[in-house]
Amino acid sequence: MIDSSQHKGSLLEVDGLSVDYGLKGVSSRAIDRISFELRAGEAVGLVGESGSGKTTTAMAIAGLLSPNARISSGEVRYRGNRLPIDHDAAMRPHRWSETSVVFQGAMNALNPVHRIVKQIAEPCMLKLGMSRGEANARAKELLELVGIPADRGAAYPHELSGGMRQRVMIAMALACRPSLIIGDEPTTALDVITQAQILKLLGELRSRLNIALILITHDLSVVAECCDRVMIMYSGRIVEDGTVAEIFAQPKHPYTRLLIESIPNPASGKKIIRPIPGDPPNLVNRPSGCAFHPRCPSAMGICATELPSLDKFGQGRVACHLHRSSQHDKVAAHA
Amino acid sequence: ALSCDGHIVRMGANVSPDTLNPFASYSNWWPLVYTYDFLVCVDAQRHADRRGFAKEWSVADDNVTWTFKIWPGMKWSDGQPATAKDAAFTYNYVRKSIGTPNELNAGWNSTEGMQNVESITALDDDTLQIVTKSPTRWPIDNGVMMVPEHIWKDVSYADARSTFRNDPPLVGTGPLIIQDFQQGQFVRLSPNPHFRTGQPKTAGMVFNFFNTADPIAQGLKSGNLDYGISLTASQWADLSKDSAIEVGQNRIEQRDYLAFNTASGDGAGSTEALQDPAFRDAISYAIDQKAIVERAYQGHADAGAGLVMPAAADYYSDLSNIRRHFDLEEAARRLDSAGYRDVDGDGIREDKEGNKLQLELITGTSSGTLEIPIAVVQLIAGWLGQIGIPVSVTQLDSGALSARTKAPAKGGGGWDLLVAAGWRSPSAHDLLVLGKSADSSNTSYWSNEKFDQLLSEVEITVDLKKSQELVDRAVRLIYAEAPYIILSYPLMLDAHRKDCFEGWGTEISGWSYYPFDRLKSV
Amino acid sequence: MSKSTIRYSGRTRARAIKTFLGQFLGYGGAQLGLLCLVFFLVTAAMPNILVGPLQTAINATGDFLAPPSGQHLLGTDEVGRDVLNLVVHGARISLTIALLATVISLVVGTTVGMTAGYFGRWVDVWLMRLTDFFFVMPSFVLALVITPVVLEVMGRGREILGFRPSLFVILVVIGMTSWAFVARVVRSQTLSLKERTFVDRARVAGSSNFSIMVRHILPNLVPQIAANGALVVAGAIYVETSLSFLGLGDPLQPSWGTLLSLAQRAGAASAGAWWYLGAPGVCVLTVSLSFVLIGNALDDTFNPRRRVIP
Amino acid sequence: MSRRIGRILLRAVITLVMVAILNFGLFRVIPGDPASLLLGGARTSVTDEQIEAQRQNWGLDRPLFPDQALDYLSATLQGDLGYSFKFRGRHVADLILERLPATIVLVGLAQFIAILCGVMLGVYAGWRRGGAVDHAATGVSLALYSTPSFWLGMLLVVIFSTALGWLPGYGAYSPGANVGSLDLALDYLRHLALPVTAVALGLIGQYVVVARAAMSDVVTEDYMVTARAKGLTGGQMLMRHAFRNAMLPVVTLITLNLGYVVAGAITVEAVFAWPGIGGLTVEALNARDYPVLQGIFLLLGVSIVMANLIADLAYGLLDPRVRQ
Amino acid sequence: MLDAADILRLESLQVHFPIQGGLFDRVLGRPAGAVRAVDRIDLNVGRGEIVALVGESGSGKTTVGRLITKLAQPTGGKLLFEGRDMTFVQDLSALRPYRHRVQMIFQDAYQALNPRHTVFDIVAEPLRSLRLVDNRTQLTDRVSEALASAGLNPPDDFFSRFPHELSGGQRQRVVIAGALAVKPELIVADEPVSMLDVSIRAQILQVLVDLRDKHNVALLFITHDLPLAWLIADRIAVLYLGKLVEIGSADEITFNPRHPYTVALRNATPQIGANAGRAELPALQGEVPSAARVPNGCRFHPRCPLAFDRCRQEEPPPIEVGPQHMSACWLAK
Ligand SMILES: Nc1ncnc2c1ncn2[C@@H]1O[C@H](COP(=O)(O)OP(=O)(O)OP(=O)(O)O)[C@@H](O)[C@H]1O
Ligand SMILES: Nc1ncnc2c1ncn2[C@@H]1O[C@H](COP(=O)(O)OP(=O)(O)OP(=O)(O)O)[C@@H](O)[C@H]1O
Ligand SMILES: [Mg+2]
Ligand SMILES: [Mg+2]
Ligand code: NI
Repeated sequence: MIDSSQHKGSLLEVDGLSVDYGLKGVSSRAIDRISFELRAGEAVGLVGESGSGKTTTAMAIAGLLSPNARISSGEVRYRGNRLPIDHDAAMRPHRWSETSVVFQGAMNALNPVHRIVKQIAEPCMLKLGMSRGEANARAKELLELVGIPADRGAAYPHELSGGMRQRVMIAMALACRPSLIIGDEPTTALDVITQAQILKLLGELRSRLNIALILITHDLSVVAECCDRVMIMYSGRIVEDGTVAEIFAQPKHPYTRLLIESIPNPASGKKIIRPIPGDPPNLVNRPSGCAFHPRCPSAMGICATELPSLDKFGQGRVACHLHRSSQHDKVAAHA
Repeated sequence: ALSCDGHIVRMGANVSPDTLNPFASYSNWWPLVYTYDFLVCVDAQRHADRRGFAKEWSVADDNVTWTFKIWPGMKWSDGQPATAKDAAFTYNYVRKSIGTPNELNAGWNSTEGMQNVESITALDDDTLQIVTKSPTRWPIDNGVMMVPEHIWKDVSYADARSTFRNDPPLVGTGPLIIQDFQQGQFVRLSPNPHFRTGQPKTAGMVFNFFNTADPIAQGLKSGNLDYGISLTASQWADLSKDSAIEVGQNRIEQRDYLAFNTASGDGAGSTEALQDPAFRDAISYAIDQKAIVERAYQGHADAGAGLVMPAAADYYSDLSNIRRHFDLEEAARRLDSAGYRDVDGDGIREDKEGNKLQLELITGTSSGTLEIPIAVVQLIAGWLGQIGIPVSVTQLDSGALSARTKAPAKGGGGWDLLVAAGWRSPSAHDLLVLGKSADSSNTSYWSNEKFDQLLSEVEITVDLKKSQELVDRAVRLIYAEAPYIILSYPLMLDAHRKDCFEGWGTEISGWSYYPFDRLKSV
Repeated sequence: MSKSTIRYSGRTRARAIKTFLGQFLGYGGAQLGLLCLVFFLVTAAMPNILVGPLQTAINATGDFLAPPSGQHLLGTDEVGRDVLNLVVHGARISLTIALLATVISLVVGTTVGMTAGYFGRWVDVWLMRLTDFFFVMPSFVLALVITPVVLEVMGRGREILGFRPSLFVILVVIGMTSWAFVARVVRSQTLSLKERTFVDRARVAGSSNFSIMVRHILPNLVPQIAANGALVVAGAIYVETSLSFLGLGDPLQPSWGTLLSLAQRAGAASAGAWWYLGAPGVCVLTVSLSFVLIGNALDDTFNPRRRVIP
Repeated sequence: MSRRIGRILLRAVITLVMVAILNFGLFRVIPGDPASLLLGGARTSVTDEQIEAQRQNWGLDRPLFPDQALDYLSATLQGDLGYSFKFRGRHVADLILERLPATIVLVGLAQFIAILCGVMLGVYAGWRRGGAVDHAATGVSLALYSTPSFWLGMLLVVIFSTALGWLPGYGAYSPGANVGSLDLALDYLRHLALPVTAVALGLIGQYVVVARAAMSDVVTEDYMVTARAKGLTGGQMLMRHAFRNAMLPVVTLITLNLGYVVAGAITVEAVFAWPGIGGLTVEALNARDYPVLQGIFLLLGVSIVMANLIADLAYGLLDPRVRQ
Repeated sequence: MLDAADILRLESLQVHFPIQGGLFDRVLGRPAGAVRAVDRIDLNVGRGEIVALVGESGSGKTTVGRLITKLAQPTGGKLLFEGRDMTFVQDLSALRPYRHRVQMIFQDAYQALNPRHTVFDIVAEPLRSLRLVDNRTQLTDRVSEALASAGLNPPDDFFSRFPHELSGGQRQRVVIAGALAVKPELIVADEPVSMLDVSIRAQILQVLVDLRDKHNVALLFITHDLPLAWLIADRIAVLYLGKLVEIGSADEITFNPRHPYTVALRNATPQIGANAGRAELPALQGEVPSAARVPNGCRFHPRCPLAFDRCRQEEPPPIEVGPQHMSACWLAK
């Protein structure tokens, strides 16, 4: 065990991670050299267009990639130790006791033929070595914690509403007191009221139990409400990374800026905001250079040829030729 | 193989008894005849050592009064005395049912022939007298099984003809008594301790019933069966190579025939040619009975000729002087001259109305006790095709076949050719009934006054010689008219093992039972 | 512009068929199945060229039940006919029965199942009870019932397209008894399909029930029908065989089923004539296996969920 | 729940009534008059009067509808299946009950073996889809599935009985074996071996195919990812999460097949001369023994309907979603 | 509000889905329960007006849309289209003219497209079924026009594509094009943008607003997102458990909500930036009750932070609380 002080409290380090999907012989890169760090107890939002690789990133960290995925480069370190994310059996001790996942569709993520209390109790018995009685007691405790009366534990998943199922998933994720929870669009299918309840709950638990959270969503306002930091993904890469306040106040990457601008806001007047023109890029043959350049309002010649790297910029990071200190001057000179 | 220790004779057969009640049963009577005696055993007429319920008999000069001497001191298998009263009871039980709603006309013990009986009386315990209205051989030819009065006197006619099951163990006077019966599976018999000439030597006999011949052949080979019957030619050939097995073939009273639909009007065939004796005569030349025997029966049959089969030795004649020979050219010639020419030259003959001939041949899937090999049909269709008469074949299961071959008046008919088989008793009437007008067994619907008259004459003739002559005339008449072409008289193929029992006889016939009760352990 | 559309759709079809074939032929099972099937189809198409005219008792040449030899590659039967000759000639009837009966049962089953599932309510209740009934009914009982009907309809001794009435009986029987299975599968699938939004959309678009069933539901049933079709083929060959086994075949046009039943009746099993039993049996086995393989591959090809898994 | 059961029962009753009605009609449409057929089978001359008398006796002369039909329905409701035409004097119910045990033993045992082996193989093949076991099991079971079982039976007889002589090929017991001897059970088992193998082999294929398909569907379900994420081992995932879900379609197949236990494997029974319902069916069919056929058919209908009922109820037990 | 220009009027329209009664219940004549998906709704839509219908999941929004498009049959009340009673019209030929004028954009673009039809066939289907065109040329023209107006340019590029060859946004636009091709006068748009990310979402909203502006098409816009409703609609109707609880102009509902449920909806909407003065009311408690067991009295009372006794006993009627602003709450006055 490496001394944890060496890592300044960093819980998770993702380093140059790339994942390829093989489909009928064609391999497409879903995420490309993604690197970031996560401190214990920190909540980070992962935002991006549909298909930009958010789920893939999350699943790679949890070691749950689908069989046709291949990790082509990079590694993931957890408390300084390399995680064997491509090795199912070796990952097993780590699972759920350290990292748990709230899956995108709670509807399908629960086994339809088992009572929910049994499903929550299962990891307690397997991971914490509890007896059945203890595990059931803990499961009921967890249900109460997420606001479901303990006596509903005998219900089957289909007997619960969508919001309740989502909360069951969260209770299950908390079962082994993990240090990291990955929430993959936990609220997309829900209406605003239920969504608010769940987000509030997650926030409370996080601060109480010092759990780190990766929250995947396409809804920027959700991120704004409950995350410390945001990472914006575009076409398999992180294009911007910064604190919530910074990014919403001063987006640097043109894509982030357009994204934030297109949120309707009663305060800013009744006006449908001009969308980002064009369509998301194809994964198999991405545009050369910066993948966003065909849709970028401020694209330059270099954008089509050279891939901008994700460099430190201010407090966060950004991958755009507009914001590279060296490049900055050139742009200025250009103008 | 199983050891012979049990001393039980194990038989394999393919027709299972329907019921053990002789007033209702009519399928396989094999096990029953070991338990119940006929008044005069059918064998008794040819084998002096075989006797039935009666030890001896005589007929008065008037030819209508018969006197039977019952075995003195004979006992039923339950120990009760068996007397002439039991015999009289059995006959009168059947006779008195005539005209009642529940007439006993369904099973072996049937009212058939009783119309001609004047009286049946037990003169004393040992003497039975039968008086008939006119001369007839019925008193010694009938197949009524003698049943004990003390068991049957309380059985109503309605029960006797249907629901009375006569559960084993039975009470009879035969050598072996049925002890156990499983429908469709087996019948177990044990020796009758009170048998009149002493208890049989074996420890008993088991009949096993199968739907196909395969298990029988297999059982013989493996030693699980001592005797098997209804074997196929291939199995027979296979078994004949086994040194522990002796195969045999026997003449039986079956004949396989081709019938023409000679009906006119309702139920007629597709062409009027079928009603023309000249057409049928011509076709007879196109049927090679020898080839059929060789190819289809692989030699296990006699070539067909007239209505009477060789097994009916009293009446058999090979008709050599009027027999047609196989000659396709002759057949074609005769068709031409009878007016069935191929006018348009397409290789298919037309009938007199100018329609192309196209005959439908129907046949059953299982027919009679011995199946007709399907190659028979192929051969016939082939030969007729060669003389310009195309034949299509429809194979029907037995139910549909019987529906289609019913009399036209009852909705049958509509076919052209029929390949079928019949197994009847070797009596003069049964031999000729195929040609009797409007009889249900006359499947060609042929009708001839002269033939009918000969038949009715035969029925009231006691004298063998005279009836032989009448039969011969009738047989020649129908042969010339050719409503039927008799194809073959198949042989029954059987086999027995030599290792457990000896005393196997050589002859087997539907009307004489194989003397299995006289077998001895080796 | 209209021209371009037509050109587009033509090209689309061609492209779709090409990708479909590409995927389909990618499965080893499909290749094997197709190979076998083509082999048998070729055999069935020209039996006379391959083994000469059909042998009957009249032109049989061999000994009775002779084992395979140079002259008779698959031995002979109990009348001395060459088993190879019989098997090759039997292919035509067996394949015809299998294919046509399958078509009948697929058409009837799909229609009934789709109608029941789509309309629901009492239509569903009664159609499904009817289906249950045919599900329960043993095929041979039905065979006996409809034999006279078919004979009546066809006329005695007539042939239709060179096939005799008994073949039609078998066809109709198999068609009638096997559709119930298809109907059940199709109905359950229809029940879920008709709840799809695209059906609602079609309704809002003013389409009639008939056109919704034909244009929207039917195409989405294709994978199910294809997969089950393969099972029905296997079932049809099987039922044909057992009907022949019960003696309902045509002695002049032996199918594989008839041959098996002839072998059984001749006592081939106990006489040790393995070639007589084995040849038609292996043919039945191969054909139904190849259909099952093709059906499996079709199912895999059409089922997008299966495609993802390597 | 009780509503669901009510609905299921109602459906079952409708089906049964339909089976009973059609049961009556169907067997009367088959050509061939039982009276003439049976009497004609005898080797004695049969007159038309005799046939007519027999028809009267069996009530066949009365109008089909309503007389015969009503008689049939009322008797059936009272549990009276009538007397056999062919096996005169026997109650149809007795005849059927006599043959039923042999069939149930044969088909039941075969089903049991097939379910056990087939489900195990299929589940494993689906779990490890694409693996060596999968290819082998699928190939073999597809081949078995496509094999007519009576042909399989004949082959087994040729090989194990005729050629090798290891096992008896026909019947349920050795002829002449002493009743009550201890060897009898052994003898019975020896006779059972080949037919059971033939039936079971034919069935295994079905189970493998269905279980494998169900399992490979389950494997792709999202809750299996959840199970993996929880850190369960492969075996735990299979047994705790996948198995029960994969059993749903298999249970349908099992119960459907259970309905056919009663009908027996007609052709297989014929090949092995097994004294079960299948043999009885063929005999009754040849003799146009309506009462027996009706009895068998009714039994078949009832058992299939019951099996469907069990399937529906079992579904409720296995899958809480359909309990509503 | 009896505006002669109203294109659509719903008069106390209701749908109760029967809960399938069991055999025993039916025999005993016991009444089976019912899901009161839509419970006596009064709503009118004017020509060229955009009305938004907001509410939680399961509140009956889609069902209202399905009633209007005659995909579901109301169990009570009236559906008037241009003053004509359409409630009981079910015959296909009688419905055709109506279908011509009323179209629906379905909630789930992935489900609403038959995976086996090309885009051309999908868009052309209503034109063919409703016999709106005479020949192939006309058909092609209409389809191109519809695709173009839904923002799929150039249209012929999409003709031969299958749905799986389209992105989510493109699919949604094909659904929209299908509805537009008919040139209806009323469009029921059921959450047309809920599943899309912001960029595609804005694009589609623009198309819809343009339609109204250029062709005077009326729009019933169904969503659960209050800011979105405000953004696009003239009026907003708030649905709770199958009942309209508040209706009024978009600004009124957004900035001056009078029903506690509307307030809760507004509060629950996440916002970017500082959320000053948000917590006017405590957050809602409890689950949405099932539509099969609607509470007595005001159906919102079990979750309402302001509920008092009257709410538990009497159902509040809609009360006029402002110009064109009705609210069904005892406290609204
Ligand atoms: N199993 C797979 N096989 C092949 N390609 C895949 C697979 N899973 C995902 N992809 C592709 O990888 C890319 C990234 O997918 P991912 O699920 O990570 O996107 P996402 O950002 O989560 O999008 P969403 O917001 O729609 O959930 C997409 O283009 C997707 O089509
Ligand atoms: N066919 C039906 N049978 C029974 N209940 C139904 C039916 N359709 C809808 N419901 C019920 O009616 C209520 C309203 O459903 P509806 O689909 O209209 O909600 P919604 O407001 O559109 O929700 P969402 O935002 O999730 O789309 C729900 O409780 C639903 O379960
Ligand atoms: Mg995702
Ligand atoms: Mg909805
Ligand atoms: Ni032995």
